[in-house]
Amino acid sequence: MRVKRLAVLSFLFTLACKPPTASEQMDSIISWLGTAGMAGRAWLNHTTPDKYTRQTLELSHDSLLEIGNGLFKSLPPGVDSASLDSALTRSREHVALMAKLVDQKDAPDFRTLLDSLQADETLVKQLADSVEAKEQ
Amino acid sequence: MKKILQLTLGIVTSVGGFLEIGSVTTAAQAGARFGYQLLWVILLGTVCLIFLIEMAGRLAAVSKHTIVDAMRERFGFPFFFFVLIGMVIVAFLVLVAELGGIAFALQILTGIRFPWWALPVSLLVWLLMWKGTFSLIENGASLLGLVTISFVVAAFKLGPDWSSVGASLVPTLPDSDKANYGFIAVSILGASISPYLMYFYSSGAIEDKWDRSYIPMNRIIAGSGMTFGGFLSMAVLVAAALALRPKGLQVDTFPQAALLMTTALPRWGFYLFALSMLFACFGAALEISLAIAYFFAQGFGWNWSEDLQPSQDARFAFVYTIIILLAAVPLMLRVDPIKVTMVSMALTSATLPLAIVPFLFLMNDPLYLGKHRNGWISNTVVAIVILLSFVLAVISIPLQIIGG
Amino acid sequence: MHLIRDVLDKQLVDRQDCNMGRASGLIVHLGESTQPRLTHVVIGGPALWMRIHPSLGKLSTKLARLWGPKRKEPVKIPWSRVKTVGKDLKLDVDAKESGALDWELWIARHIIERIPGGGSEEEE
Amino acid sequence: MDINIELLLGTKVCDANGEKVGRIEEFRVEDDGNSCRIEAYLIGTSALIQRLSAWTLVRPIQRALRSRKLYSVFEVRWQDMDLSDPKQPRLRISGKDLRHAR
Repeated sequence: MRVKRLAVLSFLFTLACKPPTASEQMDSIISWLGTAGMAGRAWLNHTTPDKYTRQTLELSHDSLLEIGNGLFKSLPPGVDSASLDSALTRSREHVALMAKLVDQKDAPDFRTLLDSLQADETLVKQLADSVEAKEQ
Repeated sequence: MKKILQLTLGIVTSVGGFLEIGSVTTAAQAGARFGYQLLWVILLGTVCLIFLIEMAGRLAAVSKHTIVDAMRERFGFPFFFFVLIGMVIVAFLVLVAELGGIAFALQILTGIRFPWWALPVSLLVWLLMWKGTFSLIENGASLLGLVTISFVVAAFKLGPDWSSVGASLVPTLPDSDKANYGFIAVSILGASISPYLMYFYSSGAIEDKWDRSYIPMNRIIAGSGMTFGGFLSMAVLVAAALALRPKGLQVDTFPQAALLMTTALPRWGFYLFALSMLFACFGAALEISLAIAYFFAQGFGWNWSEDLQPSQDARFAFVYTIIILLAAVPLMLRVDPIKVTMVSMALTSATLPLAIVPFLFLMNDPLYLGKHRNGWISNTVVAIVILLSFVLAVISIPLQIIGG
Repeated sequence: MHLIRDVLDKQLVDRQDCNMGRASGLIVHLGESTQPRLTHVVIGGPALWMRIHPSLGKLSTKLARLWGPKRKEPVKIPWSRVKTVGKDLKLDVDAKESGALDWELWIARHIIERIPGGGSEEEE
Repeated sequence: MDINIELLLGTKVCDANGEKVGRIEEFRVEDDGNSCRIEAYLIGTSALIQRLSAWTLVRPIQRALRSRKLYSVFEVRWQDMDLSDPKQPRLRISGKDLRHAR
């Protein structure tokens, strides 16, 4: 029994180390863009505290950066990586800016950034579908 | 009247044991990834738990033994010690996760990072154990835990499509991502069927001095309490499926989970989530610390009661003091509570047989239960729990590694 | 009556129904030709760890010499002091004097009572 | 000689001719107010099952598996058990003369 438990534990650790596929990485990118979007909207409606919003945006930014770095190695051929890259960098910068605007309580600029973020998100979603298609 | 009050035991057991960081995160992940599809696992877990909890209460009411008492007596010290090691390791991990849940809830409320909260939180939990009485913990936790009803409100306000909700109570397999599906299913089972619940509940029955006259009440308590908990975590899953899934959100971190109710309840959603996690995890933390201390005290035959002064049951108090303080350490070292949660939930269901097989023997022991022994229905359910949890764990965890 | 099922590992309680550990060992006197006689009930300590592995038994003896209530020989209760064998073993002894609570008292004095609000084990 | 009886649990027992009989699982005692004496040593699997008082669980399973297997149990009267070396208990009689309990 104890042996089995150790086995399970080691399994879970290898699980943590297992390199994710490109489409999985795309999913988590979308997930983090969505997080930034939702947190942003909530903040505009004055329903979440500033500190939480800023931290979450920063977290999203860092995660996007991290995943983005790994992504382009594992990207399958035939995917428009150039537009993906630009979309990612742009949205990343926007998220970082939004985090700053939260402290300045600058809602108007924040809203414009949020909208452009939304646009990038839809673009990434389309690219994600193409990645998935390529992977099959 | 006293027996009616006993309902709180059921509710605290469920709020503390059922709805805690484990079930919230697993349910939220399930909803965000697979929509309603995993609802059936929560239903299954709830049904199994109702049976197990009822048995734990019956054993205590009839034989005046807690599960641990009986296990030590029947199976002797060596076997008991083996189970002790296993249970304490898993329960400790869960305790770390719960303290992490409290700390994280405080982080999103205050903006102060969770490692800073780890020590104050564990000290507060310890203080309540040190000063509080059993009924204080019982009733306090269950009252505060009622905040978690907000999950149900949120789920309803998002207007789920009831027909598909109902349909998902029947097991189905997803077209893709099967490994992940299995892994989350295992974690949900681990989150709902946690052995420490049974130890806590049977000890609670002894602390509340149950006798045979409680057998019918015990059924009601177990049934209603666990159903309550089950509903809550189903509500979490539904809310996640409706609020997070469309945005493609995966609940990998706590701040993401915090967005669960912001769409359903714009004004209060965020704070209600934070408070719910705060209270639910707090109840769970108390319950697990008590369960661990009970396990030692009963197994070794020490004095034990949450109502005694610490010095009257020094070894009992010593155990929970050590455990609670130790649990703060990994968090201060910035270990991610969500990761701990997922690991501990999967471990719980993998080690379930260790806790439940001896329990099956005890529940059929004529010397303890006389004519109140398990019937074939209960025995079948227990057998199913053992097989299911273990098989699921052994199959899906490797699958998860290979990647389906 | 069956020794293992009905006596070993049972909860021990003293005159005031105070828990004093579990029956961790049973000592039997073997005569040359006389019938084996149950003489003592052993409480806690090495006897317990012996049952898992002899080396653990030795280890616990060593550790017990290093710290805690330094006690020479294990706590033994003569069988004649056992009043009833039921859910618990009722013993006609005083838990504190029997030595079964040495660790309880030691931890109470050295740790618990040093922490504010711990109370004192003297008060009953 | 005084011995810790619980350490005898699970030790193999050989009969007078050195043939293996089974493992010691339980001790039947008689307690007449002033002293508690060992009447018999119970050896074999069903002694274990009885010790765990698990018959109510085992019998239905056996029936379900349609197994006719009868688990061995021997009741060895105290006179017939030689514990001069607690590590290797031996019977003073041969295995054939053992009576099956129940």
